[in-house]
Amino acid sequence: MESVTPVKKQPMPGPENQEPHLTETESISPWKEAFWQLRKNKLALVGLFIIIFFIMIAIFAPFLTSYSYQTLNAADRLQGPSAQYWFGTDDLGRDIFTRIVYGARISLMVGFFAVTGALIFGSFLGILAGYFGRWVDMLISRIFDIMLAFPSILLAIAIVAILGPSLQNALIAIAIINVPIFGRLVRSKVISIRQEEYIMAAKAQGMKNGRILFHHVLPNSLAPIIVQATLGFGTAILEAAALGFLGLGAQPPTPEWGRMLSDSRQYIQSAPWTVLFPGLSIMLVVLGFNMIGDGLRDALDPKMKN
Amino acid sequence: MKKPVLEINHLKTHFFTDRGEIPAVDDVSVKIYEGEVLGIVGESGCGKSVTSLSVMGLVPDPPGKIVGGEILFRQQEGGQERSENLVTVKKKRLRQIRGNQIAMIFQEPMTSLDPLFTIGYQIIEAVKKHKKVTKKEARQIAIDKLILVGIPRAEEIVDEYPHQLSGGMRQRVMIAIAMSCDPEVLIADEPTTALDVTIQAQILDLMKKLNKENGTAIMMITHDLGVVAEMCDRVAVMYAGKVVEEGDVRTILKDPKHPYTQGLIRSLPKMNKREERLYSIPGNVPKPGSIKIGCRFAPRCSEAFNRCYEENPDLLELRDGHTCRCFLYEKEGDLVNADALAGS
Amino acid sequence: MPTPLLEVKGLKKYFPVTGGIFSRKVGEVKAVNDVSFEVYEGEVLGIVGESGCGKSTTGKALLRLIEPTEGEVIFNGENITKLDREAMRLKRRDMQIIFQDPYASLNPRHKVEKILSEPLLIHGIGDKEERKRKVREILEIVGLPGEHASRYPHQFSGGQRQRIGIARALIVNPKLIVCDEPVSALDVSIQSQILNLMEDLQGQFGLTYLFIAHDLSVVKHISHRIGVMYLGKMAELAPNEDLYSNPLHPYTKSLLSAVPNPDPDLKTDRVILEGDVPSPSNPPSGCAFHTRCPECMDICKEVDPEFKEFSDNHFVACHLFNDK
Amino acid sequence: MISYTIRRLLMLIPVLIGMSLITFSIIHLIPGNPAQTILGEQATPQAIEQLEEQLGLNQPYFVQYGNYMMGLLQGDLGTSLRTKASISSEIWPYLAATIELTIFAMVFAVIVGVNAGIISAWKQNSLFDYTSMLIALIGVSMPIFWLGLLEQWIFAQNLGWLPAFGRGNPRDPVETVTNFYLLDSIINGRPDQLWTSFKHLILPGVALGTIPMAIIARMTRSSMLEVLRSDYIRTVEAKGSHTLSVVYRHGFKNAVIPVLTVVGLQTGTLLGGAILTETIFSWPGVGRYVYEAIGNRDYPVIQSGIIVIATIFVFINLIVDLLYTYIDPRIKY
Amino acid sequence: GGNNEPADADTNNNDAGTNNTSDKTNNEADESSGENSEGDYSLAEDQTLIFARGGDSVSLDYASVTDGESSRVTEQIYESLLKFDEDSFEIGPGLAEEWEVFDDGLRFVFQLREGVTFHDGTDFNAEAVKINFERWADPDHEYHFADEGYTYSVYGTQFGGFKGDDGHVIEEINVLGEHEIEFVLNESLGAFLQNMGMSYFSITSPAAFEEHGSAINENPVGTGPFKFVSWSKDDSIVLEKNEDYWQEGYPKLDGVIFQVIPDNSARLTALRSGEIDIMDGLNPDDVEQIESDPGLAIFERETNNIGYLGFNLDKEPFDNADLRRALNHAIDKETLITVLYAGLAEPAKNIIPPSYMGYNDSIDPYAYDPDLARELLDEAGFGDGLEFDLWTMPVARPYMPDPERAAEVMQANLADVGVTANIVSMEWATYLERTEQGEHDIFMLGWSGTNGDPDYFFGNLLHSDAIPGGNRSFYGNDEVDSLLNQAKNSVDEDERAELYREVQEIVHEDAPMIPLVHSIPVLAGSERVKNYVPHLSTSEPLTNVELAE
Ligand SMILES: Nc1ncnc2c1ncn2[C@@H]1O[C@H](COP(=O)(O)OP(=O)(O)OP(=O)(O)O)[C@@H](O)[C@H]1O
Ligand SMILES: Nc1ncnc2c1ncn2[C@@H]1O[C@H](COP(=O)(O)OP(=O)(O)OP(=O)(O)O)[C@@H](O)[C@H]1O
Ligand SMILES: [Mg+2]
Ligand SMILES: [Mg+2]
Repeated sequence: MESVTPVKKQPMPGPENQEPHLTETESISPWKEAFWQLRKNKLALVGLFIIIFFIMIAIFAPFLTSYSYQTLNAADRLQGPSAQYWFGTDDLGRDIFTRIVYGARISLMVGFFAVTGALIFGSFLGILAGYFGRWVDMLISRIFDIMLAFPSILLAIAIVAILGPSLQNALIAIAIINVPIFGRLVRSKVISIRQEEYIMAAKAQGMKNGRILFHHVLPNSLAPIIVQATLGFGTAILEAAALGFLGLGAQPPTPEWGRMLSDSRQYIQSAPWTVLFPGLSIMLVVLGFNMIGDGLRDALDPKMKN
Repeated sequence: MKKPVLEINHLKTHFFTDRGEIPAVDDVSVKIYEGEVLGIVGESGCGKSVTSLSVMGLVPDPPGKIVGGEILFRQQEGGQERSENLVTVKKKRLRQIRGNQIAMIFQEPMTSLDPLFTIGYQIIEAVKKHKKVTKKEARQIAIDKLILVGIPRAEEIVDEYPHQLSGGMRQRVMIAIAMSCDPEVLIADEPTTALDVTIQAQILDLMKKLNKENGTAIMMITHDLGVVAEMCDRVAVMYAGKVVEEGDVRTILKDPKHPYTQGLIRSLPKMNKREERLYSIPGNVPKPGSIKIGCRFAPRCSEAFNRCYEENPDLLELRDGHTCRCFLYEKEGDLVNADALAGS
Repeated sequence: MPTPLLEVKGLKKYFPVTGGIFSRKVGEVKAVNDVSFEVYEGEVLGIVGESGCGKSTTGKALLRLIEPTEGEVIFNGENITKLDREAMRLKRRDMQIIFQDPYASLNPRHKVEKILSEPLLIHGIGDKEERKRKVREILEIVGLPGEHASRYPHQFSGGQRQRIGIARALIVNPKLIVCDEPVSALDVSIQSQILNLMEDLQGQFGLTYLFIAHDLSVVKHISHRIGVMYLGKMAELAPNEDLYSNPLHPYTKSLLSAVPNPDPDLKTDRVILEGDVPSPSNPPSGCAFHTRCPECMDICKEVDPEFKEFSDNHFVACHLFNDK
Repeated sequence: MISYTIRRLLMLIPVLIGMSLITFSIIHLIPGNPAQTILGEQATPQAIEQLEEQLGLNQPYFVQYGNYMMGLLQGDLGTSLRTKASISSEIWPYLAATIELTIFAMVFAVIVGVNAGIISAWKQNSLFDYTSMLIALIGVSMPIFWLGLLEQWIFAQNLGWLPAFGRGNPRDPVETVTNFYLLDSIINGRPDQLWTSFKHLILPGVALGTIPMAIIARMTRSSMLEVLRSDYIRTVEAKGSHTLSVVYRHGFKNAVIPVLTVVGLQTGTLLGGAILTETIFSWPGVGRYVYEAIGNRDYPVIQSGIIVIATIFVFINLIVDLLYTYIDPRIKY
Repeated sequence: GGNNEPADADTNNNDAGTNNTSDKTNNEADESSGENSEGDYSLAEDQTLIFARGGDSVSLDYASVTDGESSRVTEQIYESLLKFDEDSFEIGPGLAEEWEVFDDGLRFVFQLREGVTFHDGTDFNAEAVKINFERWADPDHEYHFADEGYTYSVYGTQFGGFKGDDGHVIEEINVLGEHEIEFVLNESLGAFLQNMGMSYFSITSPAAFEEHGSAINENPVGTGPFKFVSWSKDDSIVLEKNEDYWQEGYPKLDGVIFQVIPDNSARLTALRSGEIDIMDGLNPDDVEQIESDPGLAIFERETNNIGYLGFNLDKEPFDNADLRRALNHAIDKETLITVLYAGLAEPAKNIIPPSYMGYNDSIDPYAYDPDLARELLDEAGFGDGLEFDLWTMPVARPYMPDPERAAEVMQANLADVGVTANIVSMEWATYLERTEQGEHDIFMLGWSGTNGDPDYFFGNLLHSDAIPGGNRSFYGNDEVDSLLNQAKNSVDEDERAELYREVQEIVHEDAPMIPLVHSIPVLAGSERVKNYVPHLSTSEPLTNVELAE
């Protein structure tokens, strides 16, 4: 690559250098600032609304419906949406609305645990690679390369095949395939932030490496990680649904949306509602997370804006 | 007397951001006469670039918009003088003018050239847009212009990419592009700020030469009073979106009237003598729009009195061609008749 | 003659240029190539030079923020290039740095309070209360209201930030401060405020500055002695007045003449240099300046001139003056 | 450039070895015995044991790995445990089917995505911008299997506009030469079959291409916005150039690199994501081939399938990297 | 069948199946053939039939694989010495025109049909039959292809092992003439002739072995009504009419294409739009719709399987027969049939299909009675609940179209009687392996018949010799074992039937499993398809089929 001659910096005009209008003594943390930005972002608010909506649904599931998500009722098989069954019934005569409502718990849980798992392991490896460099970096980066060269869904399928199909194992598989994504992000963030002048400044004050890492490098890498984690929620939910669709995720009668889709596939002609609602729910939740993620990205990282 | 080729009258360019309306350029009037070099100086963020972009019709929209004033471009056409208002003229016509009769060079030579196209292509692009020439002729023009701006090995450099050139060379290429259609006005937005002093000297030298030899009028934007002294015939000093003082270069540098101009000049460390302590203007440059009423310099001004905080001072004509925006001179100078200016 | 506070001997810093997929070393950028000078207690040594000539690298290498490739740095009689990490870390209390970019050198996620008290914490100075007090104190000293301690960097203007940067360097009571273009990024009207502040502080705390800048008038204003660098080497080093009134090296001469002067009455004849600064990864043979030198001789193309004392305290590296 | 390519190819070796090792280990960790699956629930233990022995499954697993790798070095992908067919010859039609679908999906994604992205950036904050970005946002949130089902339901079953399954009309099978049906119909001089094959590609292609399309649109837009704000675009505008030239020639050319990267990465996702699409649209592709092999514990097929997919993926990214150098003169190796 | 009835008078043991069913099927067959000859429809121009199915064939070397999808194709290409009746397991002449049994079932002589050629033009003769049987039996045979991983497990199962094994019954095969061949057994085998009718023991051209070697699985050469043309994996197999077929005027079709469409609903769409003619694996819920569609028809296959819920008798508490019986009352088979099979299944009380010889119809099934079940549970000591894992297979089987759904239904049934069943699913391979090893509590599985012989069910599912193996309930009852042994070696039909009936009574009492259903697989097809009669054994030759306009 070319060697770029250093260019003298003039403070750039533009929004990022703009001081917010504030009273003299008020202290505005970058997080607060981001929060303000977020509040102005309509899409992000809609996303937030969707997610809060689903969280509420998940929490209050038992109060929202008088049906059980697993008791079958052969007499009322494949009923269309009606006042009695808002979203209709499935081939076992179970109320789809009830199953969707309980399914929200599963999807949100999957997103949460898969992302948390991937985040913890990915960050750990990413920090190791980014901070120690050399062969540690080499080794970890190659492992990430290899993992990323696999089509992720295949890898997930293989992992579930080893562990056996269950919601918990699907979750583990999704966490594993997402580890390199977080790992790489954290690594590149750690490396790029290590180049920042304030890190040099911290070193110049005689700060120890560990302190630099935990007080300066990590807090500053947080923004993109938070964004990725939010978006990762959506991805994880989609992946879990895909595994469920292939029969490798949650086991019956768990009302997992992907699983509901695959179970009702064959009724798409005769009872399209059985397919419509679970898919719509997946899409909405994922959309919600993506909207928040986009909003957070804009709010947290002005340079990534748009 | 020379005629103005470009006349900016009461230009107002505002940015509409989510933090509110920012009057980046607030009622700016300047004229550029044929063949002269007009300097526009001011500190960062005072609206120099936005003024020049307004002339070119390149203010990023959104969020920017010209909300008032006019920009008159005059040219001789078959003995007839023709005047067009660039603010209201059709987009298509504007594209015909810019790059052809009014050209512009920018501050950052490192980023102002498209890295993916050869130098030659980027010059030819400008030539072909405005002149009916064959490919071969265009290429020859490109080479000629490169020679004009003093690029060695012009024949080879035409086919090279920007990254193969140093900053100084790139700025020369930028000038070559700007000069490719022999414009009447060249707007140079801090053309040397990013360059080293030795390279800056080369570029300033070149621009002077172009001004002298081709008679191109130059609007030279800079924050360096040294460059102004070196290059310009007349200067306008801007502060927070307004022109605070304007006049010929000697007057402004030797006998500035506005407290801001005075402070600015006094605060510069001098090469020729060594003073113990520098003069300094207290406080910070205000963000545009943050001061709504009164003189924008008042909070930093050592001479400020109550009125300065309450009223907006008007531009006063002190002497022939020397104007200043300050209440201190109300008795000395006459109020510049703005309408008369606009009508001329 | 007093013993120097800082002595730099034959400092070199070569950056490896890596290429290819296996990141092999394919060359070197000789950013600093054999630089020697001394800084005396209470003095301001200015270093000027064009972009990329190695000023910052020199400053950072002598603080061992970048490990020097070669050479010795003797601070207060102690060779700090030999110190182990922990010892060096503790040494940093005495040697501080101020950076050019007031936007990049402050951690955007820390309050000023934290930024300023951290150096104290690291070096175990004071308890919590005392640190808090000290932070307020230093803020007042650099001309900021004490209550601004609770703000974040992005809530300040460029000049104010640079004041915070200075405060951070100052708070541990260092002996030496390397100032790496502290005013280059600032507006003219702010620049003089900071220069004044720095001068005041120097007197007040008996500081020694290594003042790096590319603006000759600024360096002239603040320095006692000035070194001129070109392509990783020291071309000329002389006391302030001496350098400006009697520049020896052709590069110094042209550099001085190239600075545009805001006084329209002082139009000097210019020596406009041809061409650009060569790349430090592939410096010219012999004298690095010979490619642009108006007074180039045959010997310049082959032999690298020695950096020698030409007259009292006036050092120069040029064949024109080598015979004497 | 050539030496760079060679170096990159050499670099692939450890990645591929690592991948094969991981694959091999993973699939041997999967409980369940291929002999058992091959023979089904009605097999006797003796039969299973005998088959195991014949398939060499009772050898230590590193011996099996060694044998497999030895074969691989000689360009032999091994033999399917289940069908006894040589994988090297068996895999091509599957691969061709997947590649054809992937290319179609990618072409769809790129054409729609890139143009939507460019126009959105150009007309930032316009109605077009808002709608297309909302669509893109929905696109990235879409479970593709659901999209596939809906497409099938609407366009194939209810409206009957497009075929719901397969690659061509079973009554009039394409005579295979390359196994790329579009290409084969051209070679055979059969425009009617070309049209049929094309129609079969539409639904699965759109389902598969939707996510990359959305991602590309978003990426193009943001990359374009950044470029359109850059100094050199202002320079071009200052020359008085026409907007189209500014946007497409200078703008897009500069914005294309991150887009290319996404295209490269998404191709990998497509190759993998094809499993779902192929299942829904009965597309005889390599995703299904491997997926079924996992179910059958057909170790050599899983191994080879994954290695082939990953190799293609790695190669595509190599090509993308080489394309960078073609587009951007600053990048040299 | 229809033409050239064999002289089977001298072989007295061939009227398998109960009389009433065989009568019924004969009537139906007659009707359809009558329609055929009268021809009240005009033939379509294009006589290529497209048969769509959910999965592809594994191999076209029929003997080396056991999946139904493979034999569906090889049935068209290959023929065996004997042939099952069109709609039952009754055997008749195939490539052998006549056969005789000697020495109490220890020696069989077949008179082969003359003038039959393989698709490659070579003659079919006794030598070819010998080579085929020897190739399966002898692992060292040059065409056994052991090195390529070929095994012929069905041969091993049906004939007691391979050459050199203790139980291997075929002692020697002698070519008595160009078209006469003799099989000598070392032990009588009740099902020997039935076996000869299985498509697994069809005859391949020896010249093809010579030519294709182990690639014979992709280059089938037989004597059947259709010739192999091409195979694109997981997509389609194309067959064309064998113009030289020995049965004059047959086949009627010009060609058959077996098209793979894994998705049930896509397959149905394809049928509706006329892209295919017949489809397998119909979702039972769609039957009603199809029946109301004038252009479409339903084809029912006679049931030939059992789906059951097995207990692991080696594990507590399932060693408790009272508990097992109690749970037998808890499962609502009718609901299961409505929900999962849309009525296309019969509730099961025995493990063999009702049409089989020896089916004990006098067994009184455990009625669905939750109250009784609860009561019995209480008596057995499980009044305050019971919790276990209910294992279910992950893939659809012929006897169980949606096992996970079925598990859900049963889970609900069990919950009604206060029993908590946790559904456990795992991959098919793992499932089979782990159930064989007895890791399960309760599991779901089934069995399909191949040659119509009851021993194939009883011997594999309930004999203690089948542990580990098909007997995943770990049921071991000495009395049952000895009854089964007797029945297996007897060649007397009536005696065998009596023995099996006895077994069923004991098993009913012991209740090692809950027999669930005998499913009736259905196919859907276009009305244009004429003379298509699905066979019990999951596949049938399409010799008589033709397409109407
Ligand atoms: N795209 C924009 N969006 C919002 N505000 C803008 C934008 N561009 C410029 N401004 C505002 O206009 C003001 C004037 O900017 P301008 O670029 O003209 O300053 P300048 O005098 O050229 O400064 P510099 O010396 O830094 O180039 C800035 O303070 C800024 O706040
Ligand atoms: N980390 C690095 N890796 C490689 N080369 C470097 C590195 N840091 C600096 N250089 C190179 O070393 C040379 C000297 O750089 P340095 O930053 O010291 O210059 P400078 O005189 O401070 O310039 P400026 O006035 O632009 O700050 C330059 O050519 C630069 O490209
Ligand atoms: Mg500007
Ligand atoms: Mg520097």
